[in-house]
Amino acid sequence: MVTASWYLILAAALFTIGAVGLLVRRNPLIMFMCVELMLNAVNLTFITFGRELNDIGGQVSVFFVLVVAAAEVVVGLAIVVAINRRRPQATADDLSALRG
Amino acid sequence: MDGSMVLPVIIFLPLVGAAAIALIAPSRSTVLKPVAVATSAATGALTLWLMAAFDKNDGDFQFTQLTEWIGSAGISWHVGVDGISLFLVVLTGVLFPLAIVACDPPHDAKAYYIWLLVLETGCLGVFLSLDLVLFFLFFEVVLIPMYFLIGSWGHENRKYAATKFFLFTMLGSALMLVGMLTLALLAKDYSDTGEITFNLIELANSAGELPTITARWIFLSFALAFAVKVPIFPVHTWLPDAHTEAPTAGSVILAGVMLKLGTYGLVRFGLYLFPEASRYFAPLLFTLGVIGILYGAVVATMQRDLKRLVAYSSVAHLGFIVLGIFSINTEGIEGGLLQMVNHGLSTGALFLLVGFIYERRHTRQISEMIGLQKAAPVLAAVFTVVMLSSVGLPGLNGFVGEFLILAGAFVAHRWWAVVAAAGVILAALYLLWAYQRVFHGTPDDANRSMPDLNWQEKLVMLPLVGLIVFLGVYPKPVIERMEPAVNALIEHMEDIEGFESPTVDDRPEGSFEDLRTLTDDYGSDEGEGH
Amino acid sequence: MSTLVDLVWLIPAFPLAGVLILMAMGRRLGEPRAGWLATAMMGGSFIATVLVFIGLVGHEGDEREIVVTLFEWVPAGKLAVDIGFLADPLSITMALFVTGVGALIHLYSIGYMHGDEGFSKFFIYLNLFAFSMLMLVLGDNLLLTFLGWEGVGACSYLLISFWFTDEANASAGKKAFVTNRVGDWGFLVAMLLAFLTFGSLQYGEIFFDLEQNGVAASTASAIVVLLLVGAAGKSAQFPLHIWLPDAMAGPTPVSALIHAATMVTAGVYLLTRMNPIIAASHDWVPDLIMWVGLGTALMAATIAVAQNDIKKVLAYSTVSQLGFMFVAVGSGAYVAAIFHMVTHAFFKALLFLGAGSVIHGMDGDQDIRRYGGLARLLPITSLTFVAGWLAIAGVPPFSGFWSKDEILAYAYGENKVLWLLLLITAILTAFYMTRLVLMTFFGPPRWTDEEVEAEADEEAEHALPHRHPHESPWTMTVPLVMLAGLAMVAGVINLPFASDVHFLGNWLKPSLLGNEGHLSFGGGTQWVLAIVAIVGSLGGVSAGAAVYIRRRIDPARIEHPFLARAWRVDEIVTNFMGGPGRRAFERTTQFDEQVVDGAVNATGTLVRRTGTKLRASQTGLVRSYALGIAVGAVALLVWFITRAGF
Amino acid sequence: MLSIFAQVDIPHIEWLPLIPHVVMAGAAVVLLTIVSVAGRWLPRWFPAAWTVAAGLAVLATAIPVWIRAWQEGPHSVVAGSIGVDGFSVFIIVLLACTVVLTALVSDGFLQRESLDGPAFYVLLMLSATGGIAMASANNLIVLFLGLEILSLAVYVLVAMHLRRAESQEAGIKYFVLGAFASAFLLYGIALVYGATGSLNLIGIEGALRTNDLSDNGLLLAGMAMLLVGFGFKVAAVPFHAWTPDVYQGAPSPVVSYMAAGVKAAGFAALLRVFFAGFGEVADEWQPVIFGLAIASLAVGSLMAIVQTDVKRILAYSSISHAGFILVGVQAATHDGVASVLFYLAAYAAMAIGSFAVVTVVSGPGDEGTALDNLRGLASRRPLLAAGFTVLLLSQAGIPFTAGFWAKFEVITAAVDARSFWLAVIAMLAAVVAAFLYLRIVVAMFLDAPDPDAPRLHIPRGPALAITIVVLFTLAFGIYPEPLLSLADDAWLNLRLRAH
Amino acid sequence: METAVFIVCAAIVLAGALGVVLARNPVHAALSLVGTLFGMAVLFLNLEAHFLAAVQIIVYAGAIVVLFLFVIMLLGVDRLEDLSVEPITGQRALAAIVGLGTFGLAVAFLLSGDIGLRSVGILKLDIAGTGQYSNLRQIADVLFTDYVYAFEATAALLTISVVGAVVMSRRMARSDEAQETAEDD
Repeated sequence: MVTASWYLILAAALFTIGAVGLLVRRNPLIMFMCVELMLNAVNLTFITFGRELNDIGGQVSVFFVLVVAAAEVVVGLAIVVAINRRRPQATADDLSALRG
Repeated sequence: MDGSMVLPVIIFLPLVGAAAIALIAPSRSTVLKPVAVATSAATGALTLWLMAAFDKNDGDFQFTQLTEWIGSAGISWHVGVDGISLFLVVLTGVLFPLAIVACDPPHDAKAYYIWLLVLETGCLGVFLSLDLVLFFLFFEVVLIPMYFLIGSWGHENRKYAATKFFLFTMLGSALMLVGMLTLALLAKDYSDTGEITFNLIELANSAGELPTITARWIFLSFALAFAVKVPIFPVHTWLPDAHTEAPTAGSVILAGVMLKLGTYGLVRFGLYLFPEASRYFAPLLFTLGVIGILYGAVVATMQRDLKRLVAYSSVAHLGFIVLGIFSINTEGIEGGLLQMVNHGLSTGALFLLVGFIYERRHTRQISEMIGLQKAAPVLAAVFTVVMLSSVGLPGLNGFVGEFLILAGAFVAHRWWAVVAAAGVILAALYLLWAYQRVFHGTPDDANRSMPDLNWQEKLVMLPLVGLIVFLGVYPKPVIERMEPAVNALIEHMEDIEGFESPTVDDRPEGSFEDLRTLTDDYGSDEGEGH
Repeated sequence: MSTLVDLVWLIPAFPLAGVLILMAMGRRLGEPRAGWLATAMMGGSFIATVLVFIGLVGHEGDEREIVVTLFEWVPAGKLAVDIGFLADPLSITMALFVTGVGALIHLYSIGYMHGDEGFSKFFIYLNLFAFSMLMLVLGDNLLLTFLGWEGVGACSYLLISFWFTDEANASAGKKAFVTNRVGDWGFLVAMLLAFLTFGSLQYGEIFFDLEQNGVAASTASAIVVLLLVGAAGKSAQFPLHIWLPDAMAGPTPVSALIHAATMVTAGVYLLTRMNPIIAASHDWVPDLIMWVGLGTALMAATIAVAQNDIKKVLAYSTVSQLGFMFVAVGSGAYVAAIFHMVTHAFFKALLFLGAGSVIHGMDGDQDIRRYGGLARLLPITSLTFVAGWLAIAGVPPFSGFWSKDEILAYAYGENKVLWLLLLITAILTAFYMTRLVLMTFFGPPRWTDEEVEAEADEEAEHALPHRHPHESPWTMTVPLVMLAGLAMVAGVINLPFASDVHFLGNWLKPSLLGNEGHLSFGGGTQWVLAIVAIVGSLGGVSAGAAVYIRRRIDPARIEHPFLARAWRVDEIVTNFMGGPGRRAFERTTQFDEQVVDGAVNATGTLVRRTGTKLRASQTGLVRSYALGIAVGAVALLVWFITRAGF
Repeated sequence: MLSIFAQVDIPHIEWLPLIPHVVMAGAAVVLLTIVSVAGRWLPRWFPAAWTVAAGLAVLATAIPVWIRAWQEGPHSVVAGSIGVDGFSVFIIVLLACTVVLTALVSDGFLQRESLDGPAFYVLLMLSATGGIAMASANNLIVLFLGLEILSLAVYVLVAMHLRRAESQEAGIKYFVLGAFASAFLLYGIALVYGATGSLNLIGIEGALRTNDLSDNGLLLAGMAMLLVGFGFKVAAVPFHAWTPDVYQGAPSPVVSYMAAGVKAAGFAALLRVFFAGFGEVADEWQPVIFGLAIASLAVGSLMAIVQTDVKRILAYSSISHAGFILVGVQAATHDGVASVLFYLAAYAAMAIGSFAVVTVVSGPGDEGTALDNLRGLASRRPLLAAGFTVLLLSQAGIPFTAGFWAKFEVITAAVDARSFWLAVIAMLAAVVAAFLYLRIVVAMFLDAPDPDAPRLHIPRGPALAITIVVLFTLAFGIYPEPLLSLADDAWLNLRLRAH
Repeated sequence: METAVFIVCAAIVLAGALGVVLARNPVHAALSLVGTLFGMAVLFLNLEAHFLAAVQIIVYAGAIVVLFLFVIMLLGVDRLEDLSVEPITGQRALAAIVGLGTFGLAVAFLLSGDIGLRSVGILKLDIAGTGQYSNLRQIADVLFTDYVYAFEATAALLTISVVGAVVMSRRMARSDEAQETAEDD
């Protein structure tokens, strides 16, 4: 029988992978994907807790998280598109004019 | 006029003047100075009226006005004057018009006069407020006008000096705010009402209840702020720069009035609020004071810049004042207060004279001046008088204060006074040497043609010299107005903390007549000489 | 009771009025009216003094201390000081000769300062000086005395550097003031101690308190020693005497008035005034005063032997004579001290004015090696000068003899060695004064002799080829004559023969409060001592004659460079000031610039540096920012894990 | 089917407290429709005017809510997901003012830069809606949504200056980091949910009150993650790195909104969750805030003094201001909250004003934001320089400006909570910070203007905005009582009446 | 049974996640993201969140990933990213530490804290859906009651994303865009 902890640890692992991915990848799109991974991890956590607490709140939260994720991606991609129009193939590291 | 309204009027009249000046059209720039002079002179007149109307037998605060200002924070508009602050107010009222009349700004006259008047309001506010926060507000806000005065109308190195002055003093007062709040919040717990208040008098009356250690810490936070303002060695180095770079009027006000904010604070918010702590730290402070006396004099001797020299002489003089204040007895404190006024007059006058010389010679370097007495005898004569007063020559104002300080200090801490007295020698050394180098000798071409004082400048110096002589010969009017307040302060300290203010024990009054009755047989046993 | 004594405030009021009037309109009055006004003021002051004197005589012998208070000066706490005058025999005696001699010197100055652009200013200063001096003398409390004390110091500063365009005069003035300040420090501290001990600064109250409650001998000693420091400063006693010779840079009347007759005697006056405290102090204290006096007297006398500047000679002789007075004070002979002070005032003023007249005649040359044979050309001057010479040399019946003899007598009573040394000093005095007189007025005139001039050129900056020495105007000679007269007869005010002709002694008694010392031996010894003294002074004179007329000994062997350079005291002091002293000052200044202010600026730069360092963290790379966030998150987690329970 | 709906009981919704939310969001949507329908017939000024009107409307509608909250005490509506209390109303009013002023500042700017006006205002108002939701959310999910609404809109606003590469760079940076941080925040919410079994602050507060969870790992981890999220929004060190870059890159009016509005909303949420929600376990999180405060104060002021770009300077100074506000948060007392509110109001005025000045000075292309561009401003535009000086002095905390009282209140709170050392450090940091404001003043007054500087054109909108904030700063600097008592009455707690 | 499913799905999820992080080609990354999402969906089923499982597939896999792919194609940013080099020094090392830290600490916390009080859940429902209400029904129920405000708020969220997309994709006038790009390169 799988206890909640298994799910939670899996979520933690996923979250970590996402975070690390965002730190190591330079392609903005992939960084976004990593954010998605983190959000998914959170979703898993929510749902696990929801079940443990026998509370629907967890699942409802996940619903909203999905919406947020969608909206975020749209905006993010729009920005990336705009940047690419000016600087094709720009990686995250290329955008470092502002510093100091 | 209604007694309780006079102080607010005094404080805000200059501000009104500043506003008026701000509204003057640029085209009519000729009226700027008259307006500025008029307002400051009116303020000065009011302060004189205040002195006249002041009840000299009352040691308590007079003309007080107390109205709630920020109730939720326990801050109130609370002003009042007593013997301790009275003459500083008068000094402020007198010096500002003179400083304004004395020298015209090279550019941006409008802003210049506005800042000066704002500064006057600030200084008066500091001396008159009886609410800690109110005091702090004024104490801090004076930085702004002085910053701009130095920064905009100063000499070569003005930006550095102005910034240094601003940050140094601000750093000092930063901790004072924390101390103030701590004090008020702790006092709230002890007070019966449970209301927070920053009312100086209430806080002072509950001063006894503070835990000793806490009180000492808070005192330190206050003392630091004032020490920087005074300035006490070793936090004095902003002063030479600020004085040297400031325009003449700036230096005059800085030395004449603003340094007193610190010493005044030490009396009003050091001794009065923290009797125990100020006694506990007195040795530290008057030791620093004595160091300042000698140190300032020694460094002054070696200066090549005349203005800088005068600036360092201030360090020495204020060392005396600190010494007097922290000998915590009537003579010492009164001497300190008196010396505040004296220093304001003499050093103010010195800076004016140096300014006059600068306007003529466009240099402050002692090495570039020689034999000015030949070229400008009147200037030299005035300089001599002021210098001798600064040296502490009896019969001029400087001496009385200095002697009182030494008397008080000697009673309290003998050896410090003995050392401090040596400062008198050094004072003579650096000033006379400077005088010799600048005024004596045969003038070269650069200096031979220097014009003497014009009528306007004479007009400015006249009251200063007059006061210098008058206070030297007849300081009684000042002292007798101070005395009740000072005694009240000492009694307050003794009540709160039950210590004996160090003083001379009473001796039987006696004179030659009594002496005769005592020794009626003297002279009878004379063995014949031959 | 007596109204006359109440006029005492008039005495200083006159010169003060003079000062104010001259300040207001001195320029307009111009020469010579300004001078006449000042002189008139001094005359008025003298008359007032005489009136007060008469009034005082009218009093009972032991009620001759009248205090006239004008107003409260410094009423602060326990310290209450009035502007009040003490009219008693001592102060009035002083006032008499201060105003008297002062008036004469004012008169003299009218002629002497003729044509000087600072004419009226000079008289302002002179009057101001007279005022301060009288405050010093008449003040009824230490603080007021101190006011006069510092006042005369300031005036001497102003007058010494009167011709300020010459750097030498300027620094001489400064030196005088600063050296005096060293002494004033002693006076100041003495006052503080007195205030602490007696709770007052008024003479009356101090003495009363002393009489009633007594005082610890140690305290009294401390006060006296500190006063001695002050007195030594003002009265040019070793080691603070260095300023007086330089002070000769001032105009000669100034030297006569301030640096011979009046100001320099203030120290003696002060000690005499405080005699009860001296009496109350340890025994070594008077001895100290005595030996200081003796040392100074002897040293100055030896130096005077080798000086070539006429005023320098007189200056050192003044120092030496003041030494005599200190010896007198130290040996309890206050009367003798005052007596000598008075006589000295007469003859030394006379000598200085004479010297001034000579200098005037020699167009400003002061080097006696270029004098000689002036007796013919300056008859009055030389005659009066001779009178002064005999007086100071101690030749009876001239005044100097009487006063010096009395001092010697007391010295003998105190200590034989002391007496012997003092006697030697007296002989030296006679010797160098003889030298001075001879070289100035007698012998061949050297002021036309080319070759001497050439040799003189080396040290004298200006050689004066053709001179026509001439007698001075009457305004200068009249004072000379009057002073000469006084110098001759002044001895009569205190003749030793019987106590009832011991006028000054009896007169001063009330002021001395019974602390006057008494001779421990009979009249016989006194006669012997007197004779020895006479012999000694005559011997000195003849020795001088032997050397400087008959040339028995080469003067050069006597005028040893070490003496010429004043025992090098001055040099040592100067070297110290210019050397270690100055270096210490410079070090302190560097310390201020580099350490104290350096710390401030260092803080500033430190803050700035930190900022710049931190700035490197702002790489502009989004991923490193993200890393920062992640690290922060981990940090917070770490903190919280410490709070979690396991 | 009917039966089903019969069993679903739609909660009774009390509308009054929601009106400000609705007005703000509605105004945005309506504006959007209007411009898309009748865009070309509208005058240029219309969107700005509309936004100002909307903001004022929100202000107006907030008043009854305040009264309600005052009469009935703090309570919550919409099934406990929206809190109605003075605190939220205060923030709502603040946000509304921010919107109004930002609209004024942007007027003229958008024309100058020829940017898409209507969209700008729409996003501005929507973002403000999100802020309002954050400020009044009693439910963590609502709070999260509010935060996302706020942020997404701002991401776009930051990046929308398509002619400036910096603008887009700032946008992408802000977006990536924001998404990253909000992921942490969300994880935190999940963990807190797990620990307390509730997403509702009331429930959470109740749970913490009734049983001791102070060492529950989930709760603690949750708090840590939440702090990461909030720390990012309020730009607290070490989550601050985005601030200078974004402030420099973003269009200046947007920065004034971010500095004033976004920060305010962030702190509102922070206080709501931690003070109101986690008040019981304050001992656990106070030290963390302490640390964040010190770090922000130090880093903010130290790095600011070495900058040469005014926007960057102000960005770093905003970091140190965040540190100051955290000092008030750290007190975790009612006074602390009041002081934070006061500080937020005062700071909003200074920030908007300062960036308005930058907007005006920076000139075409929003390029001239270097310190040199301010040289001699006093002689070119005396009044502008004077106003800016007032705002800068207020930031430095000089007496007789609102900024002084802000610091005063915060320090008072800290001292009252016996955090003396924090107070001392804060004051020292203030001195360091003062230096950088002086630098700007020096540039304006003590430096000579460069002769070929273009003549400055000050549009009406910014002029009005600057005037307003300067007057505000001075007025409340001289007599802060009204604002103080307002902040004092803005109770934040969750002792609720059921609705 | 559940255990087996969990293990398998966990494996898929992690594999996919690692794929996202490690794939050099964005397209591959997107595809492996899909894998993760599918695995996640199954886990949702495991946790009796049937509705969400469905939404997960539709919204995420169906919409979001497709969006990603569109953008990748649109921009042609399918250029391979060289993962062998890390321009920022220490980035990876620190990232690794952070990763381990986060994970380790998270695990520690998860194990230290017991999942809180089942008593204070706002809404007591039998979420297993065995009763009369289906999981979907329950969600809907809560959505329109307790979370109605949040539900409405999402409207604003979506509006923003639309407006934002429009604003960002608005093209500048040809001319200045050309010169912009010119001066950029």
